[in-house]
Amino acid sequence: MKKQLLWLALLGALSLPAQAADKIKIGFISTLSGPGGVLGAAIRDGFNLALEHTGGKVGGLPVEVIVEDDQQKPDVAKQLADKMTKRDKVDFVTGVVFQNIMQAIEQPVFQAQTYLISTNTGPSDLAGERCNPLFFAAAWVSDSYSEASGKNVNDKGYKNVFVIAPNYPGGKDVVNGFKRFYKGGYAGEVYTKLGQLDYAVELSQLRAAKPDAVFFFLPGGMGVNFLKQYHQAGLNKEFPLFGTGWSFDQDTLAAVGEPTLGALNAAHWNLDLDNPQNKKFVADFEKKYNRLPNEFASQGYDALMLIDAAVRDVKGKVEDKEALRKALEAANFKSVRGAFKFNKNHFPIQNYYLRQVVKDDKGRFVNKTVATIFTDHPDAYVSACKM
Amino acid sequence: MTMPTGYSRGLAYWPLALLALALLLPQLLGMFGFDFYVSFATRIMIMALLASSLNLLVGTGGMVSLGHAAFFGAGAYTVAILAREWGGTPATSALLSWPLAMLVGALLAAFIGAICLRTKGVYFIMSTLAFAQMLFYVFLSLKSYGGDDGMSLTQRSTLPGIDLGADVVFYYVVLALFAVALLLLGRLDRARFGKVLRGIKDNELRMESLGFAVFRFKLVAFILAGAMAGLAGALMGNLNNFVSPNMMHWEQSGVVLVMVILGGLGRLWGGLAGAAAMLLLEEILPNFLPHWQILLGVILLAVVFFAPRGLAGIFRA
Amino acid sequence: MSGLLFAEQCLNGLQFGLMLFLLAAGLTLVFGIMDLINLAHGSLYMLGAYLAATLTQVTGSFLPGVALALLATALVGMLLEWSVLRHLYRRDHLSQVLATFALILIANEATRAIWGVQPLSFNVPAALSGSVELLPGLSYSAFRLTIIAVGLLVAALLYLLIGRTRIGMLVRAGASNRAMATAMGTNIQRLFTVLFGVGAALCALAGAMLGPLLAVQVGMGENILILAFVVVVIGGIGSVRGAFVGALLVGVVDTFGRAFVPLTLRQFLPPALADAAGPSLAAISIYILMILVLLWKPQGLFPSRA
Amino acid sequence: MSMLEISGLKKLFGGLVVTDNLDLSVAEGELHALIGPNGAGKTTLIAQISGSLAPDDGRIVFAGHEITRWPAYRRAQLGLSRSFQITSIFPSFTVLDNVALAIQARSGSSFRFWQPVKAESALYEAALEILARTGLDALGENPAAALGHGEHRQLELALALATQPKLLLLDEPMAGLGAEDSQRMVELIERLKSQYAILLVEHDMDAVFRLADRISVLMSGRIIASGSGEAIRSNAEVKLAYLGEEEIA
Repeated sequence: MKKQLLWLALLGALSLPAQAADKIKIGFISTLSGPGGVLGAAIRDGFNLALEHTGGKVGGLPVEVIVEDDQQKPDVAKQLADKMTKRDKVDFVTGVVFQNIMQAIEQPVFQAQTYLISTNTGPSDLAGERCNPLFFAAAWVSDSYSEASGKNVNDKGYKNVFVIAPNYPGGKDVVNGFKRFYKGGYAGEVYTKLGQLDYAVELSQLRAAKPDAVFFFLPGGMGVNFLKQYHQAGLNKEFPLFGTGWSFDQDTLAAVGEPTLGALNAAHWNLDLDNPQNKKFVADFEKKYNRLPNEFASQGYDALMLIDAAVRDVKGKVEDKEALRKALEAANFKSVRGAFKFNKNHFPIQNYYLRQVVKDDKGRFVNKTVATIFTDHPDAYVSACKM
Repeated sequence: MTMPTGYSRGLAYWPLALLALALLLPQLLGMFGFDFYVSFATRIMIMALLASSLNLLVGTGGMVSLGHAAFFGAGAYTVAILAREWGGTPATSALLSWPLAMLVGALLAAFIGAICLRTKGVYFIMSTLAFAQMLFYVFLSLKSYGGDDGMSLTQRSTLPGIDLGADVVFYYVVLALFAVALLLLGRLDRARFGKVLRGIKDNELRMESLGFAVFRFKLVAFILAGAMAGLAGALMGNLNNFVSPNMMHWEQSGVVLVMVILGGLGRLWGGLAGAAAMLLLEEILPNFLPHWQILLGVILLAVVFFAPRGLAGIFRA
Repeated sequence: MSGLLFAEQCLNGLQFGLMLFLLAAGLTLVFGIMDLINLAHGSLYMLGAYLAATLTQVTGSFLPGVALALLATALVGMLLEWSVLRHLYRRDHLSQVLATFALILIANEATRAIWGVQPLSFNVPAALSGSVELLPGLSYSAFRLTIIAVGLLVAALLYLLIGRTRIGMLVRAGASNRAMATAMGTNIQRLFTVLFGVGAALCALAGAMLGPLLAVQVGMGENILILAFVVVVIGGIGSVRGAFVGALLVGVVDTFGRAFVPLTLRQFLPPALADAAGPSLAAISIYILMILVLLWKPQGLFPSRA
Repeated sequence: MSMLEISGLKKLFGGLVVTDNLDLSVAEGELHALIGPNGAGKTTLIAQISGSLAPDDGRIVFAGHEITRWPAYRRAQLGLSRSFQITSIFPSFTVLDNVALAIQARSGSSFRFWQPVKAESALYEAALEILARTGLDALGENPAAALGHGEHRQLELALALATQPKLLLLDEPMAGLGAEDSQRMVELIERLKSQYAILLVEHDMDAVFRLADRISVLMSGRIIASGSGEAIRSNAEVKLAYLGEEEIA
């Protein structure tokens, strides 16, 4: 009995007392530990930098950000979402990295009539038939990077592509995005075990299939393994490699180095995008964190800017959900990705760029923007959205 | 003639005290404005149910399974798939879907047990792990059921006259089920079947030569544990309104096993003690230091060396 | 499927198998002789890879980096044996599971604290980055060939060590009869420490050889640990020969599962079904292999205990 | 009538013949002792009779049933009960619970999940009775692990008795016992004699000659002699092959 009460008291001490009302509360649920923790950390750093740029306020109002680590476990995330919406009564939930985490938290957040701003994942069903007035994707829809890759590979006139992705629906969705814009034939299509370490078997098949280009989607450590082995097998000299921007974010380039050199990838943002807010973002990020930002950081940065603009537009009256929605839809801020606007499904209409990994003048591996693949590109699911 | 040696002589009051506390917990939490922790307490009990079912195998019967998450996941998916395919029909009634989740857990356990129980020791551990991993990879690639992303339930199961959607109500339902499960496990342990399981754990060869059909007893225990884990899975799917293949990953099995060892092998309250300690530590430690997992590791090591019979063992000492 | 591709896939299977052998050899020895289920074996592998990457960077060269990493990991391993694991030998397997699980948590988090969350940069040394033409039309990565060579060399050395030396005799005695090993007296404690150091060095060697091919990151140990356990169980606990055969079997089955099962299924099943089932079947092929082996021989292929 | 009838039993390990066309029988109420030097094949023979090892050829008939291919537990259910050379008990149980568990094996189904065993007074009365018969009545509440070696051997025998056997297969019950404990064990077996058919495998020659109705000598997997104590004592072949060795040892 005594012990139980002690725990209760302890739990009580840990939870913060209720806050005054004239304060914006943002719940930041992100993956900050484990293998996926790198991504959440980047998003958080970008988000914090934005907060610094807005003077530590949101829409001119004081703000409290509650940061929690979901450990990439859906059940933990669900519990955090419950806590934030029920106990802390936050006005926004943001910070989510992974699609399965989004799946787990969307229901409690929506049920609490709280706005959910995605800083990374953009599930295609939330863009289509399951679109929701409370959901805003500040980054992209999940197959847009591969759509851009497909378009680029198609435009370059490749006719015989080898495709490799992990064997799970997310992997196949991304490949479908590629297929939507690439119209040529396939030298091979291989689906590997999730979490596979060694790709020698697939690389042998690849070499034997003699494709004219290779498209791969292997998130996280799998991508690093694949890249190193692709490079090591000397295939980078034989077949041009196309990927999604996720496999070539700045942090990965810094860690993996040489094997990424020359690889082509598609993304909606890059270091060298020429707009004033991006220049400021990149320079200040490097000053503050002593490393270059990646697209995940840019997404975190934009998410806070989006919230900041919306709160300013409604003059701090976040209780008026309807007005807040209109303000969010207007996206009245200058994104570091340049021009962008929300579609009617609350997913962005934006440009996608072709990037290539090069060495910059300081000897660092960075992405250089080579071309614009899509201009003002909407997602493929918007027509299914009845909103 | 002989005093019961298994459980609680002078200590008989504390399970009742604990039950009283559990009954009052939502009110207590409400008083301090911690309503949210009702769901957390529910989660502890569901994990405790899962851990207790594994404890029946490992602690009582000496069958160290590292694939127990398979039944947990199977139970969860049973409820989720029923809701997906026949949503809005009686199939989402807890009266139908939860027993069905238990049945699926039991059938799966019967199949896996029938094969794995032919091996012993580490060979048994690894073959149970193998089956769970196979199931994991199958669900990972099932597109219609969400694959890696898992799948959401639109609402909790239904019960006539009771709104399971309300967290406090769901808490009491889980509490009732967990209490019944503990009661059954406690009875089973002292009944003939429990004695046979403990005998098998002590000396399997001797049991065989006394005339016990050891394999059958082990298989029945395996099936019972599978059914109970299936129920835990159904409850967890309901609590989170979400299921995913990670529920059957070997690391999940490993964590439950750790809970059992931490709590106390073969002790009725071991599952609860282990699940509560583990989840509370995971909830509390991150608030104090960034690299909290080091501390968690040190705490677990300390338990191994200073409380070799687990947390429930300390209680009894 | 051409003959050359087939040959190449065989090499891939061999290479994958041998890299598993490096890990499984240490695991099976520790398991068989000290009767210790060491889940933290994967953590030593991770440590080896991290140290090799760091020391290669510090020394500016692969070979001294790897050598130092081997030494350092062996030392850490012996320290671990002396401080924690030694006190677990007489405990039941489940206490060992809990304790070594705790060690995994500590090792992973400590690695994050020291090296950060990003994967570490560790690339193939320039001298081995090319490929070698084995047959006309069949060239194979020089580094992967090196892995094969190292794996075979280690196998040969272990064979000699265990078959021909006094230590090996003790090891064999220990694997087949623990009581006898313990009865041999106080020396056994030192033997265990040394043996554990050897196992740790083998882990580090695996980490150093695989680091350039795989992501050097926190959690790399757990993925491969399960594979190593599968190998040990297939081979029979305590048998290095079993680990060798088991590792090659797993390597070949996994390779051929991935290379040929999806293709084969496409010839028998409708394409949609084949594409759905093929990769899944390939992913679980080694588990099926293990179950089949255990149904046939419940103690693994080379049971070292009668 | 024979309780146990073994005919033509054969077992090979690789090329080594460990049981060689062996015939053996135990009559109802008879105590048949089996002796033989180390390596004669006693352990493998017991394993084959009790069911933990399958013979390559031959027949084992017990209580009118051919049990050659039966699993161990079914043989036990039919009344074939064994004790182990190396003590094999349930260390985490009390002495009384050890015996109660053994009785449970032969009295009704053990697939009972609700009623506490402790409430089954019949079970415990029977267990107390066995304890009394084996001289362990004072130790019932002690944890089995805490007993001394001699008491372990008594408990070993108690477990065998508790399953209402028709035949007792006693595998070196005096192994490791001091003079005093040995004496007690011999007296105990003497009392059991004639209540059960007993196959006794034993090294202690004094005990064997004192207890046995019939003695068979096992050498290299074959019975080389069989008969009364007198006959065996005077058998030249046995003297040469076995007793001679014993004297040297």
